[in-house]
Amino acid sequence: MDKSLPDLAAAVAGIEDGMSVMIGGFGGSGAPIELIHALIGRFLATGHPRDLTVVNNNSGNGHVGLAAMIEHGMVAKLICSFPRSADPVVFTEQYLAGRIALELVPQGTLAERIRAGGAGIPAFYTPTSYGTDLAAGKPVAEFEGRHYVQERWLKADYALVKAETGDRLGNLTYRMAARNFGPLMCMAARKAIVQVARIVDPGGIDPEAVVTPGIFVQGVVEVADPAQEEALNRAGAAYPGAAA
Amino acid sequence: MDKSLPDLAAAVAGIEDGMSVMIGGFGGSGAPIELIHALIGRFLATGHPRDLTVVNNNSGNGHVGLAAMIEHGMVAKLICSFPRSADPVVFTEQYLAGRIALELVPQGTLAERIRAGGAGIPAFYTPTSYGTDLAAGKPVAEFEGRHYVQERWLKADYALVKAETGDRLGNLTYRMAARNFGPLMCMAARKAIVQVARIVDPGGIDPEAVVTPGIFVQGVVEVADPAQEEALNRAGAAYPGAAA
Amino acid sequence: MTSPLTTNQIAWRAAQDIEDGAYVNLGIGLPVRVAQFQPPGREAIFHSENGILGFGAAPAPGDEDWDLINASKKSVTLKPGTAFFDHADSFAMVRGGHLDVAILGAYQVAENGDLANWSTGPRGVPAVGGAMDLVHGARRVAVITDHLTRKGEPKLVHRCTFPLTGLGCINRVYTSHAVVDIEDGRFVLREKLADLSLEALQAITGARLHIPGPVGELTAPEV
Amino acid sequence: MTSPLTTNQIAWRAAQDIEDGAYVNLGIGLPVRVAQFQPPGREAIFHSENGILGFGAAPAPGDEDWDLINASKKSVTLKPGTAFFDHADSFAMVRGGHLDVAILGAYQVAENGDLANWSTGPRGVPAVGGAMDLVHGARRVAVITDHLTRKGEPKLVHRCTFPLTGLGCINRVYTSHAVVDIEDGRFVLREKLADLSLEALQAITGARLHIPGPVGELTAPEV
Repeated sequence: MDKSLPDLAAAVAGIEDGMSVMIGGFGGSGAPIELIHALIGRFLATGHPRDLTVVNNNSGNGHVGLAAMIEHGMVAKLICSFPRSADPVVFTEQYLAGRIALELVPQGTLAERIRAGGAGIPAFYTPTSYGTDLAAGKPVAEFEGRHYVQERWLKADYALVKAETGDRLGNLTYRMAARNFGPLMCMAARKAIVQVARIVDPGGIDPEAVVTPGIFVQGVVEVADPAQEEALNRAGAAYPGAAA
Repeated sequence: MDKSLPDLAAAVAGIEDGMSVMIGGFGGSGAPIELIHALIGRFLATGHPRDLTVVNNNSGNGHVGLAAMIEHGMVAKLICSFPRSADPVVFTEQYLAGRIALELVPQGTLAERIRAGGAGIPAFYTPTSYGTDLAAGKPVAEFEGRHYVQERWLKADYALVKAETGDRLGNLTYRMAARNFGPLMCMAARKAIVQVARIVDPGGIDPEAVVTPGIFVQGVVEVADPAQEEALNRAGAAYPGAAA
Repeated sequence: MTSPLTTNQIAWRAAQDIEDGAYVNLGIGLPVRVAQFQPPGREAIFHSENGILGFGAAPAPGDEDWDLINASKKSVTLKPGTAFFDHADSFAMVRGGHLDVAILGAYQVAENGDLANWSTGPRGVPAVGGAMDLVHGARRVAVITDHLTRKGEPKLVHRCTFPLTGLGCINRVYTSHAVVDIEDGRFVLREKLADLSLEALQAITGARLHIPGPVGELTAPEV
Repeated sequence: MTSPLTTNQIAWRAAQDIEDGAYVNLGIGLPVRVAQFQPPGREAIFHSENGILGFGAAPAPGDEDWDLINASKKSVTLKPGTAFFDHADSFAMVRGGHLDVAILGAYQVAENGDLANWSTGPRGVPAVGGAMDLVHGARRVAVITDHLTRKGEPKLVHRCTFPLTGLGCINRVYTSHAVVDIEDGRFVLREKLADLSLEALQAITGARLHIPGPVGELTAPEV
């Protein structure tokens, strides 16, 4: 078994119009910039994929990564908890112009819905958002005198995730707080495609240190020296553009 | 902050009559034999704690560990998935004589109920057990044409867990498949008491390799060369007894 | 008449249908034997619900590490690429549909796909383990079993009379006498012992066998 | 008259109530400053909902590692005992009640304990982040805020008029003018600026202040 993919173009080749795509990262940490840019590259060359539903904690920053995806008009709907950033102009303009739909989900509920999707739990109850506008229309229930909101699982056709080390079986480790949504999105997507700083042979990761077991991963592609969204933005980069 | 405890007696001192106690382990792997024996020792000396509700995947094997706890009459109720073992005589006799209550829970549901208890999820839906005797009396619901059973969280007053390395802040690593229920029970118990093969200073565990973050742990006690239930049983041990 | 398959031969037959690279959970007891009969050139990755993925075979006696056991509580070994995880993650793999194949034992399998394999009734100590999770956990859920009980009663039945493990969950049954798929609430015969007549097979089967296509010959080497 | 506390002084005051060894989450913005004012000899362990426990202070400019950021997306540092985990585990810590203290900002806090801090209405881009989780996630949920809005309107109110973050979730409010507990649906005054009269404080507070016990003097050093 060898889940390694030859290049970024191959890694994103299966994503089609109208699909749902979970994209890892909290702000810039864990954002799979190279996978996203490969997808934008395909869109600019072919007009596809478009009308995507994207799941991410945020809505992009500046003009690279997810923000660039939104800027180029590939995203029909965003499911996220915090569509703000240091430079949120791309999402803000499209949202206020009605060109992108937003499903706002509390951050912990977003994480748990994605985990539930991966774990075969179609619905669960959480105290989060009870009595607020974000619970409007959702079933509620009382357990031991306290009120809870019923939330549904969240799955996706694809996940694009950034990890640190991956073996050919798809076992992954992450780097510090870049872990965030990666392990959950790998579980919840039909196909999880992961860019890693290095691919190693099976046995190259301590079995105790595996964070995402390979069963949750369908493809790994090596990006040896991945870009950091924060660094790109501080350099004023845009994609496509000279600086990225 | 220093969560290390001076000895096993101190580690189990807070467990009182009628409490619920989650005990880690799948069969013998991960069974915190020394913590259990310390608790039995206290019971034999003082008559307490008794009438305990114990949560464990199994029901003990032979005459050591959980089996010895049951044999000495400390356990009023067992919540488990598989009350059978190579030598199940202790539980079997007490159960058939009506001296111990049993709540049988499918293994994955047991794990998820414990995680839910730790994660603040009061109830969730699972396909497991739908249409079977183990779903009797539980609410059911249909999502996207498939039927599910509503299951409730499971919490406990105490967890007794075996891990490998622990630092003074309670961060833990485990050893191979001995991990099993440990991380979940630490989350779901009001007080998680963990025996570790070695206690290290903070920084002694790679932050990436921490399996249970210290926030879920209230006490760690060092048991440098822990017994394996399987090895004790192959040696015909009983607790208390010469061989244990 | 051709001898019915031995339990090892049933396990061998089931192993032939496991694709290279498949993620597979083998139930406690007989199903565990399937692992030893993987065809050359194919490598499945075995999942054990106590928290291991990609483990190896049993160690030599005396080399056991009792922290490294499978769901049957038997000692196994590490392989390059093994991963450990907790029980919640392990059953996320199961319940979340990430396994390709689960192979279970059975007391009874019904033509509607119902399985009974955890309890023979109210007497004794009930035990379920992961069976009720596994039947909902894999893209393909198969049973391996003798065709008849020790008392000579059919294990393939119209409706299960023992307590159910899961409803409509079984896709295929490998027995000592036949390979039977369950499709649209019917038993569909795919293979049978060469010189066992259809009538004789039907006579030891508790519900009607349907034959919409060719029926292959059920054979297995001495194993 | 005594000057109202600066935002740093409000953060300082809140920090004095954090016990040694407490697990603490500090909300985005002003609450993050609480960390720098821990009293000597006490060490809280800070949780950041993006998946870090026990991190250290900000690094020197130029030493940032953008994989090591807090929930405000500011660079932090490792400390001995830091642990990383995914978002599901992180919010298990929050929702599961494992935090001792959460400190949040507020648009409005009502005497019934309701908090509004995520939206000022239907205009603009809504954003919630972890606020709705955090209000249900700690044994003690406190707010730090100026006593009045920039327009001079009370932030402590009878009932919130902005969209709610959570119902009945706030235990204590630290403001520029007072420390107020919420008990049984009432504001209970605990501390106020020394020479601010009760009448003057009541006049800038949107619901009745109750005084069942002694009222301390709200002071803070220059910080």
